[in-house]
Amino acid sequence: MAQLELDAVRKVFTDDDGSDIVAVDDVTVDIEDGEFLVLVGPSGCGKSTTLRMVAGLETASGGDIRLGGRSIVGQKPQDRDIAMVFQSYALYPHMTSRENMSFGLEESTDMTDEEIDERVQNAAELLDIPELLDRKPAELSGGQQQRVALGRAIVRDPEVFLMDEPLSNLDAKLRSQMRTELQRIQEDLDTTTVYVTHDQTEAMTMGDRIAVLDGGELQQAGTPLECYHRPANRFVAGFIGEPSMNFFDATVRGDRLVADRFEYGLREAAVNDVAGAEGVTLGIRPEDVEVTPGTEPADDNEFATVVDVVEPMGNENAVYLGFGADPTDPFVATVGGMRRVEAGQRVIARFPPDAIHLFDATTGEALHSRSLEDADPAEPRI
Amino acid sequence: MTDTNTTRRDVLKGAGGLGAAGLTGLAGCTGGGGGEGGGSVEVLHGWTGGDGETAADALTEAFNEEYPDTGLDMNPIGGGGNENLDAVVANRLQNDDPPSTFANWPGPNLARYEGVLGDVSDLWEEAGFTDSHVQEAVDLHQYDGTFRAVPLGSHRLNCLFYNTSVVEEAGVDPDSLDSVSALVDALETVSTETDAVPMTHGASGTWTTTQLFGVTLLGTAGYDGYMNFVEGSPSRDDVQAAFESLATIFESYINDDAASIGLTESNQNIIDGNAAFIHQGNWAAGAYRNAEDFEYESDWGFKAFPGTEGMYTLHFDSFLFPANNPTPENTRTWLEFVGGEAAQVAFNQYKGSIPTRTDVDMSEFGPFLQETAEDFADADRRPPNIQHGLGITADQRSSLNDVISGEFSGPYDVEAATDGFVDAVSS
Amino acid sequence: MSDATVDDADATGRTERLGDRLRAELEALDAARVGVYAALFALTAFYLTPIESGLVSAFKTNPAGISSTLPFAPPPLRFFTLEKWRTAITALGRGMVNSALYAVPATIVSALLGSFAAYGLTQADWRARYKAPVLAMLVAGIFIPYQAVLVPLSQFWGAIPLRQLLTPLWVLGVPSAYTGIVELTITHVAYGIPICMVLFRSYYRNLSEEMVEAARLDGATFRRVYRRIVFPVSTPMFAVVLIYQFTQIWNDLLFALILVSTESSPAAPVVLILAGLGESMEGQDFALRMAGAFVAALPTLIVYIMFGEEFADGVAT
Amino acid sequence: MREFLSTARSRLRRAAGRDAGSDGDAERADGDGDSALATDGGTAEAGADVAPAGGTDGLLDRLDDRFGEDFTESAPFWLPPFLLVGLFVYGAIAWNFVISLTEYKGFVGPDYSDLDLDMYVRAVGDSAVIDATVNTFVLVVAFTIVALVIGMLLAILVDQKIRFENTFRTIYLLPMSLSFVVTAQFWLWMYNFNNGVVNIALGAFGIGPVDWIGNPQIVLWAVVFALVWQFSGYTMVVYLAGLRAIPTEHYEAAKVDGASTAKMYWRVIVPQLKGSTISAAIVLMVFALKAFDFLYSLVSGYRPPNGADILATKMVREAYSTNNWAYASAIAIVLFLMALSIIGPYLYYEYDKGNL
Repeated sequence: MAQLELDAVRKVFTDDDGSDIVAVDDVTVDIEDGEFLVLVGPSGCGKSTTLRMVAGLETASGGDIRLGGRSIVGQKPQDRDIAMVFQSYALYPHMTSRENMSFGLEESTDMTDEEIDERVQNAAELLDIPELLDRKPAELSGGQQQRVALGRAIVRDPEVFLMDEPLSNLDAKLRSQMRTELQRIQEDLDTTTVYVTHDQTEAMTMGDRIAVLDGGELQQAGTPLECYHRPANRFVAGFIGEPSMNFFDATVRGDRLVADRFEYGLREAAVNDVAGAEGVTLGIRPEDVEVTPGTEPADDNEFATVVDVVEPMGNENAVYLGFGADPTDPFVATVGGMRRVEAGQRVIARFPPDAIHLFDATTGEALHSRSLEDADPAEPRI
Repeated sequence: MTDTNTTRRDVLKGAGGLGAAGLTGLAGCTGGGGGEGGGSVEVLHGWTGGDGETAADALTEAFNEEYPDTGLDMNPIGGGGNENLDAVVANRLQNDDPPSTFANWPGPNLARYEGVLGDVSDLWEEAGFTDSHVQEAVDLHQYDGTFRAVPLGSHRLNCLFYNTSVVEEAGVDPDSLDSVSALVDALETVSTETDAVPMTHGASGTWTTTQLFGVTLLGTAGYDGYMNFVEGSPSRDDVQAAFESLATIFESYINDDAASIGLTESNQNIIDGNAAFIHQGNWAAGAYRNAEDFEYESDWGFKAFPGTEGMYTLHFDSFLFPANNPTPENTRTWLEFVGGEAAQVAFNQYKGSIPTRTDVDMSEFGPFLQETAEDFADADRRPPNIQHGLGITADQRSSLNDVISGEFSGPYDVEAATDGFVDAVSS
Repeated sequence: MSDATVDDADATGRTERLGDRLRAELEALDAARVGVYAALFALTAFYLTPIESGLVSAFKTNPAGISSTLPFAPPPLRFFTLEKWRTAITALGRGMVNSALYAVPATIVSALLGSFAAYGLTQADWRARYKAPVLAMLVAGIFIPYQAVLVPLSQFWGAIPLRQLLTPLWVLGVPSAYTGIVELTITHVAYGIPICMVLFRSYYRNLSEEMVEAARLDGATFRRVYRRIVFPVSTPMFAVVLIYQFTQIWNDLLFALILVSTESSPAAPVVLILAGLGESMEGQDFALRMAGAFVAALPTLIVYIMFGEEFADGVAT
Repeated sequence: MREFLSTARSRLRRAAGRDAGSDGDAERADGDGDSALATDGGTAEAGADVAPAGGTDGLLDRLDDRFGEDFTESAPFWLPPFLLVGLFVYGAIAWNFVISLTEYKGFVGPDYSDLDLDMYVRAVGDSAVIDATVNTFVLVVAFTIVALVIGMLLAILVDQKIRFENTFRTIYLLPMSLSFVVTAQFWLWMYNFNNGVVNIALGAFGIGPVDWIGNPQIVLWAVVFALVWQFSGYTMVVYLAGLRAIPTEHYEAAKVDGASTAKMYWRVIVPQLKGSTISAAIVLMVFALKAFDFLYSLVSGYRPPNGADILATKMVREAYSTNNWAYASAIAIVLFLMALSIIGPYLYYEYDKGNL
């Protein structure tokens, strides 16, 4: 097992017309031995390219990639001792599952047939697919193919697992099942893993750490809760969490924030954090917005709003609220699924001062994050 | 270059010898090696069907009888007139893999083989061919002053054949036709008096038309005008007059399907009584001989093409001698045989041609060929033909055929064809 | 007993359903439909007439049967003969063997090399600006008229001491004219590569890129990936290419004409013999020509009828 | 579950020839074990580390640096076929061009010391070459257009959800499997003056008989017709693939918009077949340039029927019938340039679409 270090990795594609497109820009992440790192970001953010550079399927245009302290840039993929699970599984259609799983060992080691067989058998048992070993991929369901693909990576016992959206072709139920299983297997095998996804649920639930990419640049690398509660910037804050964090542009006037539709009173800690900043963005997660029936705001953290739309989601309701009577530009709050809220209803929305985030309006950088009285962000407990 | 050639030939010879030793009877490698320059004589020729094949067989038989110890590998290459034969010869000459000898025409035609033909002057000398053959043969088998080939036989080209009953029905006396215009009048008579085609023509290849032009020019312009054309200083008026006569004949007196049939089908019209006249070389008579109930004089007749009486348009079938010969000695044996009486009698009586020797007893030949031989001996003039190599070079012949194809295959553009012909032969 | 009743009921049910379907279909046949089918049948007649006319003519005597019956009418008994087929098979038989001698190896080798080239030019990662000209030259190779290379080709084969190199064959008793077959094989391989390459390329471009990447990550070298993944996976395309290429090589006349020259050669391929068949001093024998045409076309017709789909795939690409 | 997994892992490790130890031990053991496992990788790594100066490895690396990662590794695949094609096709064309500059004729090898454009001058002044060029052009253009039109109509007809579609398609494509030589035999008989199907069919309408092969004004069109018979099935297959690629929604949308069937095809469907048309046209033109086989077989000889001489036949005749090699080479170059004027733009079009 080994530590994987990405050091200022860059990838520049040259377009047809000769102009350069920077796909990955100065990404630096250290992935500890045995760590499960999730690379997450919107499509086109460079996460797959980063992964492929680690695999050796793309050549890095700059920076260094080190595996166990040794640079692997310039090595051919087959020489890197890395296994990868692809989105399409990329199983060899003409081979049985057993042959698919043996292939890598046959090609990259000089193990005897018996040794290979034993390894394949063990991996198949680990994945609970021994009875599928003599079938060809076309005879397998999507979930079964996924397991074979995984088995193909596992038998190699590589330094690093790379997984490129491996669950995206599964239906929702299978996906959550495989999520858990993958996590368990990784935990048990204790192999350094880089996992690419655009699905933030996967990112939040699976990774020891997540690295959020946008526009080819690393936005933040940290534990899922760190990224959730202490987003490094407005992008991360908006990207992590569903529904997304609500943002309001405002200016700082002493201890008050003045926005288009409202004014908000800041606590002292927050005032200190925004000192010097003029324009800020106020962020608040929908689940932190407290909604109570009524029409009269009690203080400058409360606002009179009208319910625009209610999206019932079972366990909770997403409630779209408009300031005053104006239904344009609503913001979202989530309330318990059993609570009865109706469109047109007048409610009081409260932004608890310890739950707000403040970002620099121009750079997007986080100035102030919510306080976590009951949790140490460095040691998240779920 | 010569070195590698020799090597390759030697290897082949060796292979041939081995083949002969171990696996006699397999094509290409057979024959008994006969000492120096030995090995079978490989003879390429184009007589693959009909009387040609019979004649070639007779020739082979005669050779084996006379030279039982010399291997003979007759390699007939049929199809497309002599086109395929020529192509094979060309291919092998170009690859420096010449056969022992091959059938072709002498005269200016030899020019196309410049640089690859060997010298057989000594053979002509030793065998006394210069004395025993007609002077034209002696002249035309030389190129650059040395002998390159030996003649086997001669066809006559200025022939007009007719179906006796058709011309009788039309009331035409062929023997009275002594000019091309008289012929045209006779065709008109046939056309009005009978249902038959006045003159049958098979023009699917251009060569029949070029050949017909040759005799027409000879008939209209006479020997001198014809020779001027052949020798590179044609009179435009002569050429034009010949084309005008041809155009008249083609436009009014030939069969409807002339353009899509060949000589064979065309000749069949004479045998079937569907046509009155045909112009061809005397090989056409071979088909009459083979036809049932179709006898010379009673059913079909012959006369010299109108206007060419007293002349014999000359043609030779000869064997050429390639340099770098794989079997030089045996090839000489073959050529000496070819120019001899036995070969010429054996071959020509079946082929429908006559010997080129002047000393051959014609008693074994049929009446028509005996007559031809007499005409040959008595001829005032023996002009060389233009379509079969003796008068002009292969290049010129090809140009003439291009012109026929482009300008004179219906509609008949006399002006353009005249210009084309004059250009093609003018030196 | 009861079973039988059930069966009967089933049978009647089926007939009724069939009847219903027929009725429904007839009702659906409006004027436009009738027009479509009329056109389709007229075209069928157009495409089949030359073949049909050739087939019936091949059973007629020549010239009597050929000239006195309608060309598309079957031969009446007195003009019926199998002689032309016998003659054609005798004449073309050795040609069939000769054609197969070069068509089969040339097909296989050109397909393999085409597949190699396509793999090296699609799945390999090297700079497009260097790859494009290589590709363009290979693709353009499909469209070069053979005439543009004939003279040098004759020169080339004339200069190569191939006959010398093949001496062991001649010693074994193979006629030395078979040099031409070897020349034809190599020539057809070279000129077949471009089209095979293009056919395979379109297939390889649609291969899952991830599958090849997976194999490389599994430690397989570029060569091993071909051997173990790409080659086995392209079996369906090999069927298409082999069928197409075999038809092309079997049917080509020009190279055979130039390299073997004559139907009289012991090594003459079938097309060469056919081109001169039925034309002789005795006149054109159309019955023989037609019989010969069918004999010569037999292998490609069999391939076509058996693998029509693959053939269509090959030409459509 | 956890227990099971850890035993599984232990088993895995044992299979790899390692002792199951504590986690820490296992980790340390990993380093050795892995390098033992990935023998190939290890060697290559070492090679890369040492970076040998000058050796073949260095050269190959430099080549890869210049041309791209897999350049040398993929070379064994594409290079031999490329060299073969390069030699036989492009080498031959270049050689052909050089020969066309000589005076080479007959059987004494070409003299490469005296190169000029004489043969081209001669070709320009040769009315037979000019006729052949015109005929080639007419043949290529007429054949291509007619075959495209017929093929498209066939495709549209076959695409009408007809019954026995496969049978019809098979019949229409059948002639394509025949060789030019065979087709020529069939059509020689079809066009026979006295007893050919064509003249008998026309005779039923009181037309003819027409001398299809013999009449120089008609023969080229007769040849075009026969070639269309042979290859329109091919066009059909290409168009059918094109039609099938058009989503049904387009037909339905046009129908909903109230277009008649004819209008729908003309305005909506046919314009979408541009790609099919281009690729089919290119292939048809190439077939037309290969019509040599057909013309040769019609007459069993180098000189095609009067009025049907094309550059392809003229070239072969000049070379193999009269042995005017240099002149034939010059004609071949003219033919090659004609082909190039077709394929050049096509290749650019393909390149532009990113297909090269």
